[in-house]
Amino acid sequence: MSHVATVHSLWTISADAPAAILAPDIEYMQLLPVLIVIGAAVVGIMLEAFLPRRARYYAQVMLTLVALAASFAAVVGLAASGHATEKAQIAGMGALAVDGPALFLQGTIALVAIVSVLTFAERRLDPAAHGNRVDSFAAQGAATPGGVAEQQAVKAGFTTTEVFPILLFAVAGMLVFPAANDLLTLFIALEVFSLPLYVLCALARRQRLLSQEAALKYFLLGAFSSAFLLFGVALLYGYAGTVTYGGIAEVVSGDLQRVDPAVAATMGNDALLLIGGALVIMGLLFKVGAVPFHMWTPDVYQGAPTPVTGFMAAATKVAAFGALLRLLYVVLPGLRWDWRPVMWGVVIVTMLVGAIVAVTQTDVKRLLAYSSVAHAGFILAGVIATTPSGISSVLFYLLAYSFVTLGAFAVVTLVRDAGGEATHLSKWVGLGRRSPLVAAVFAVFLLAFAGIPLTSGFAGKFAVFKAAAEGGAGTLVVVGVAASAIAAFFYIRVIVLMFWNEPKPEGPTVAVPSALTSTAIAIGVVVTVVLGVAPQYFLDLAGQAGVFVR
Amino acid sequence: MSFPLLTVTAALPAVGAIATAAVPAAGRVAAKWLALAVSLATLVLAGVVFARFDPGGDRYQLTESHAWIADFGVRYELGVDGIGAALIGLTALLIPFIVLAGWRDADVPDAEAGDTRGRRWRPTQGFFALILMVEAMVIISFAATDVFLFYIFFEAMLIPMYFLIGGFGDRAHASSEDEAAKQRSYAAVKFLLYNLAGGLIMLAAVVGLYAATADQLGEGTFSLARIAEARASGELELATNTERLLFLGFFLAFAVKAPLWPLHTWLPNAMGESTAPVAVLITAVVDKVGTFAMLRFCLGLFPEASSWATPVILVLAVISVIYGALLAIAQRDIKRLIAYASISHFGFIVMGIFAMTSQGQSGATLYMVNHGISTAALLLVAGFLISRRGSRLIADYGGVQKVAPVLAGTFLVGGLATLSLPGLAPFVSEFLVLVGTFSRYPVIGIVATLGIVLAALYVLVLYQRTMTGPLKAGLEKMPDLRLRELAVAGPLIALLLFLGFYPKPLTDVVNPAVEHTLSDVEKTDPKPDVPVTAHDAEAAK
Amino acid sequence: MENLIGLLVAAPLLGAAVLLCGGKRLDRAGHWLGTALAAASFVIGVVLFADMLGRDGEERALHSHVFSWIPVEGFQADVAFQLDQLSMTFVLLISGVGTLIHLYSVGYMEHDARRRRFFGYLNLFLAAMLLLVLADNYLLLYAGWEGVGLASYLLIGFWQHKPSAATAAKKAFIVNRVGDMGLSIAIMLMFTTFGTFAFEPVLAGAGETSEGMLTAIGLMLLLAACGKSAQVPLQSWLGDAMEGPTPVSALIHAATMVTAGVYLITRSGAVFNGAPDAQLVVTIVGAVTLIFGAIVGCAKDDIKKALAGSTMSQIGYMVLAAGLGPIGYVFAIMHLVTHGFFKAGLFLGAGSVMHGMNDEVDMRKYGGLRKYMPVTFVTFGLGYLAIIGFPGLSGFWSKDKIIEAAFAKGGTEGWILGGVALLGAAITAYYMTRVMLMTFFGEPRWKRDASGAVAGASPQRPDVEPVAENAADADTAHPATGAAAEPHPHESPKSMTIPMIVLAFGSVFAGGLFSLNSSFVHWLEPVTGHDHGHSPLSAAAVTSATVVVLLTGVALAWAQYGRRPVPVLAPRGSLLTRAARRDLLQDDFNHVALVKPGEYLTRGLVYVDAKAVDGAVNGTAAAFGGLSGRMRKVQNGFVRSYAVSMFGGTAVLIAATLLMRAV
Amino acid sequence: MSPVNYLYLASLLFTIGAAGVLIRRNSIVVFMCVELMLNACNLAFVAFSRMHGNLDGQIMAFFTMVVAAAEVVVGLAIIVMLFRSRHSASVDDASLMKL
Repeated sequence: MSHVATVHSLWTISADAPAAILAPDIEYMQLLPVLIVIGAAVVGIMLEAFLPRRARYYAQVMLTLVALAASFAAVVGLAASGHATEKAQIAGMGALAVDGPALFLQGTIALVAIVSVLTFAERRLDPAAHGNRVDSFAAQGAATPGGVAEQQAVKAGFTTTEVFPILLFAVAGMLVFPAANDLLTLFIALEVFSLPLYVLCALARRQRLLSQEAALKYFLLGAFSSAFLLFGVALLYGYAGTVTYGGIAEVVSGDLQRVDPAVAATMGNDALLLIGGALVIMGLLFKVGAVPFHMWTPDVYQGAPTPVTGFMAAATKVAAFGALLRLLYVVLPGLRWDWRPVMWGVVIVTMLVGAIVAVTQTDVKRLLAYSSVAHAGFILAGVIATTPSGISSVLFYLLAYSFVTLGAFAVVTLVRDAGGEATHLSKWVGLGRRSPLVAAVFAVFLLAFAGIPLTSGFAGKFAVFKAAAEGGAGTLVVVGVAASAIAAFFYIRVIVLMFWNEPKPEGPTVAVPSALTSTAIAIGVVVTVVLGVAPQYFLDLAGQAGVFVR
Repeated sequence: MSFPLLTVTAALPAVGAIATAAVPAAGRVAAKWLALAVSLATLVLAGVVFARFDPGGDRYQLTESHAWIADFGVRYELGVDGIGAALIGLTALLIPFIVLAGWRDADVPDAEAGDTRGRRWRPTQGFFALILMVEAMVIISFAATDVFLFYIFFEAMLIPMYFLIGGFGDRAHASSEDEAAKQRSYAAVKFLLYNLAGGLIMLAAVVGLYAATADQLGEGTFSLARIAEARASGELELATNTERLLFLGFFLAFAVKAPLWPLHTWLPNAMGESTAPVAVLITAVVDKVGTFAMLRFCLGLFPEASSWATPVILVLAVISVIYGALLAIAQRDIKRLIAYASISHFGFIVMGIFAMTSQGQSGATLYMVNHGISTAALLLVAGFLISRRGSRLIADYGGVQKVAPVLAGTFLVGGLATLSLPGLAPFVSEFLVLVGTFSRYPVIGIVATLGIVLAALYVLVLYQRTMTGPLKAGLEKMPDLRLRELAVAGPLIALLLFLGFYPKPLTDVVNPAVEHTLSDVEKTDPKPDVPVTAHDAEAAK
Repeated sequence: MENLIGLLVAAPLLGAAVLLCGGKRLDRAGHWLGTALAAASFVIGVVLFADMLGRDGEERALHSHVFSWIPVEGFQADVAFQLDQLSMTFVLLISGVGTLIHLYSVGYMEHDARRRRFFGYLNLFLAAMLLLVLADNYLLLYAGWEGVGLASYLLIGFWQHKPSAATAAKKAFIVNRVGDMGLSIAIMLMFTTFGTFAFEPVLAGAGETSEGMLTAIGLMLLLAACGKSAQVPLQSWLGDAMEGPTPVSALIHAATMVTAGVYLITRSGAVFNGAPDAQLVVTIVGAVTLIFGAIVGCAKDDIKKALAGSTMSQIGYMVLAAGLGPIGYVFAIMHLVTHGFFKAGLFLGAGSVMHGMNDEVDMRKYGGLRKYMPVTFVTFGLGYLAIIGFPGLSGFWSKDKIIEAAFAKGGTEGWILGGVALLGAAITAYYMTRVMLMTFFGEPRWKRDASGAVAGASPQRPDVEPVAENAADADTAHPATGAAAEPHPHESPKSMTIPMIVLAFGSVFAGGLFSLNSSFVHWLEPVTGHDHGHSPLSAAAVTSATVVVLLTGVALAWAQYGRRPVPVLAPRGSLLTRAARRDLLQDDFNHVALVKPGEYLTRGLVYVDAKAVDGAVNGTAAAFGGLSGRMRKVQNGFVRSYAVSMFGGTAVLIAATLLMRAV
Repeated sequence: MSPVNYLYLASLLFTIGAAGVLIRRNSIVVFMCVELMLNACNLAFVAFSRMHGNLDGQIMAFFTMVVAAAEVVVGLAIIVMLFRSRHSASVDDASLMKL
């Protein structure tokens, strides 16, 4: 009967005056990193609207870089003022967590974004069209490929400078994603960074058909997966009566302080919890590209404009793993014994499939895509260690991996032939003879991917394997080692054909990049080597950042 | 804080490598001289290390220890025991000869030198830079007393080796240049994948070791000293199965490197396809890291497991001895023949290590040094021969001694060293190994003794087919050894003779280290059945 | 005095080093330097000998510790010398004969462009051989042991451009290696048993260990001896070793190196005394070999090979004697010394003959040479009488004693061994007479230049092919001498004849000297020990028997080769003859029993290595490639199938989670 | 009528949507199926909200609608663009990249 009464109280206006709605107080300082980026994005749109076309490019690039730098500075400021550790807190009415992992990952994402912007802004690689320098984005996204409109756009020297604000929106979403502290924010953030990425994927200047196809696939599958995630959210809500991580965690672990009796009656159905949790995890696994939710990766990586691919491969992984970590460590630790075995399966399959399928790839970008799948497997091994060192190792791995990836894709943009980037491996034959430097740099990245000592890849791999072993997952270590051995094979293959096969006369040319891309690659190399030789400082950082607030 | 001698010794070639690589394309010759100078300077430093090492002193000397990666429990810890000192000496000693022998191996053919990519493409600089880089890494891994530090360089040295093998194969190939390139990259990839796979298995074991130490000591560590101490005080008690698994992880990696049958098949390809100096680098220097590591890490970290695995390992070793020799007899290619001979010799080394007797292990250590020198002598001279005819096939030679007696002579001495003739260094070590093995495992020892007959067979057959008999057509103009080549062969042979008659300087350094190792595994030499009074009297005085 | 011992070895070693590294500028004087150094060590030997005679029986042995060679925990190998009567005997023999042969070679190798190196090798040999006999422990002995092996390898193959020479050298070394294996195993056994391998402690302690162990050690030592001394079953290399220049055959393959086995057995007397079974085997080996060698010697037309066969058989005598234990040791050594003289003399004689005959070695192309080379004839003749044991000459004294000792062994063994020894004596007389007659008596068969025609005709005749081949090789051997020209037999130069004369004196008187109130016995007794077994036959009986059999042997040979002319082309001969010409099929046996199977084995292994060992790895790699190729098919480009996999994955995820909860 | 039935309905709709995505070829239809799934989620939210008697679920539903709208904007743009360049709306034609 009481049940009916409460329902009644929901929508019938009671006689007495409604309680005053007190306005929420937002900790703007703690949210600054995100706010800066969003603000800049909005400004960027304005610039598109009002600035003359010639001025836009420079304005946008400057704005974006400044905004991202500022955001990064804000992150550092917060971390420095202790928000990463003792002053870690929940902000924005429980929507966001400001704690170590969040700040660490936000910082990483900001940096990744900055480097990506450099590659986005590169205009030296493609030959100038009608005297206008062009970047790797379509003159006019809406124009049909090869159609009259496009030709006119090219002639007029249009460039899609919208990519910069779009990028900023995506970054904003990514900054929120790992910090999201309730399922609603999680979902919104997911969409906020996914939708811009769908658009970016479609904007390649060359091979637009592939680009558009990639966009379509990414969009459909992405929407599909987020629908699953959303349904999972719904079920979890149904289970716990709340969508805040803390609240759900309480229900899971069964210690309830502030639950009104009405909800208490209808919640706690474990089926909802398990299914809901599985669906949400699935949504995140899709983003990190874990098997069997990885199938979009090769196609999208291949079709998307290479700078975008680099950005996606690096930043999306960081954001998604951040969210996954928080979900597993904050919301579902009570369920460890339920999801861990399942995740074991996912980890093993991911590592092996990624490594094995990559062996026979013939396109650099697809190769890197599969390698990213394998790496997702390695990182997951650290994720499910469920030890503090597990968290820090994952954070470190993400930092290391994202810069290697950025660098690698940046190098890919340099190797070109008549049809734009020459991504087919047969075109890379003898690269080492034509331009040893570029080949050597790429070799460094490949070795880092392969986890050769003295590169960041090795430090990261050791960190996660160590965590896994401590977490009692020795089997995963062994499988991971086996997978690395298989993976080594195809990285080596690339090196072989770069260096020791005689270059073909119609081989590719290596475009001489402007300072932008050069900087991006240089940063990639430096980070790779530094994290490989002297990782201790960053390990400490990750170690301190390794505690979630709840 | 004393002067970091070991670090400097290892760093010098590394710096030299970078400097060499930086020499512009025009200054090829300068690069060569620079590399030679650096390698000689390193030799001097190594000499200092050897001199400063006091056989009577602590187990590890010239130690350095700095924090490095605390999170992984990794410290930058260096230190040499007698074995390490000897092998560092060997490495530093061989590199100058390798550089000198490879003087012309990486010259750009004039055809390429002219064209535009000659501008950026600087194989000569690369060749010598890579050699020096390998030297640096090898020295570090001989000096590392931290398992992780060792592992890092143990793995990292694969990369420069990989480029040396694949990038600079000898031009002496039967078929076309394309074919040669194929063979080369096959060999290089095989080398890398074999060793990388071994290394990754070891990585798993390294992680396991960390987990074990972290679990029992509170904080994970890789420091040999720390682990030994913890083991002694009983803090660290590895469960039997854990220890065995970890041991296997380590041993597999070393067995691939060393190479032990049946993990050996990468060696003939690698040595066959690479130039003679690089082949020497592989078999005389880099592979020694494997056997050295068995001695220091397998026995040092996992004594029980080592004794547990001994029987199997000994059988594999003796198989390598015989198998390698038999295959060497059947080879048609000079360098592959020497490669299989090396496999046979590595069998001896492993046998000596796991015989767990002081003779065996001292012998094994001497063997590493002597085999390095003798193989270098034989292989480098063979390289000179090959470079003259441009073929590796034994059948393409004959009667060389008529036109190039000095070449033939040095080749013969190298060969005799390989079949371990008394008076030349390898005899000492081989006999020690045999005695050491025999005194604990008579059957194994006797079977291995067959190896000395087979060795005579493959060496003398090689010499007969290439050097004696009527002169093969096309060799009439073959020049004898040039001055540079004599400068390579001469000292090596002198060294072989000296160490053959007076190995004392080496044994003095090695013996204490071996005693330490034996005490690690808690083994003592078997006592003779009849303690002869006269002998005891001798021992007394 | 002790310090002089080192010099014995050092002098020739220095010579070798200087001559081999010295380069061309030594070409002119090099051979004299080599000879001088050999002589030097002979002189030192004599000095030491005099000094040794100064002291009486027991204190004669000298020891000198030079430096510690391989010092390893529990394993102390020293470079230390021991000069006792036994070693002294060898020192004098080696350096003495060695010096003479150096001298001889000066003339013999006159025309050879690489004479300097030849002398280098000779000096190297002397050094190694002296090391062998002076070592005071088995490991150092082993060093000398292999050193002489090396020298013999280098000298047999001195004319490397002859494939036959190169092959012979290789064969000699490898067969010897088999023996060396025995020696090294013996040393290991000693080390494990006694914890040392120095003569003194080992021999002293021999009594304390089990007979089985002693037998094992003894047999291993015997294996070594067989290799070095060309005893059955490791005899096959000696015949081919004649490819070397004749002085080499004289010094290494007759006088000194091949007798090292006898030295080893005598030296290890204490071990063998403790192991009767081993001794029995030794005697059997000796007996078999002495017959074997004798038979081979009968069939060979190549003068050097005939002599080689006889060497084998004579060493058989020595080994037999050594196998008899204390009764025999002394006589073994005594025969060894006398044999050193006369066999060296015979070889030098043969060399001198060849020198005069354009290096023709086929005795069937000699004949009636006594007129042309009187000195050679006389010295050779004396050697001949000595070896067949003509009463009064060296061979008689030593061989007779051995036969006695054989009978003295007692029992059936004694009778058998004695009988064999006698039979051997008969055959010796036969084949040596044959050599003598074919070479120096009868019609000159070399007048018309038949060699070309004969050589041309011979290939159809497998049994004489080796002869023709050797003739051809010998021609190419000395570029200086014209190949098929008619030879002008002439006496050799002084440098060659003098050594022959000296050796002839040795082969006449040495035996008698030794036997004067059995001085040699007393000389060696302190080292080897000696006991006079009681022979079932009186000494006189044995002696007369010996004389009778040797006379019959001589008579037979005379009947066959003296009365009727010797055919230039060898008759087909009986089955045995043909077998004997092929060294009683030893090589054929080795070929079938060892070489062929070995080849199949190695070929098989090559296949295994490529297909199985390597194949396994490549197979794995290929397997992953195929797997990968199949798995990427799933990535079919259709977005809907991607969706399916996601959907299925989710389903599995959920199912698994629920399952986990259920269980 | 118990709100639980609405949950069953929601699940049914969700399943129908998912099935549609898997079997339909026309990209527009596929996309509509995705929207259907989202709406199923909304229904579930509202139903749960009703059961729990708090408003979170309904708020979620509003957000979902907004997101769905945004997805339509991006999605249709992409689909139309692809249609213009290929003159086909079939998702199976968009399979240039494979293996």
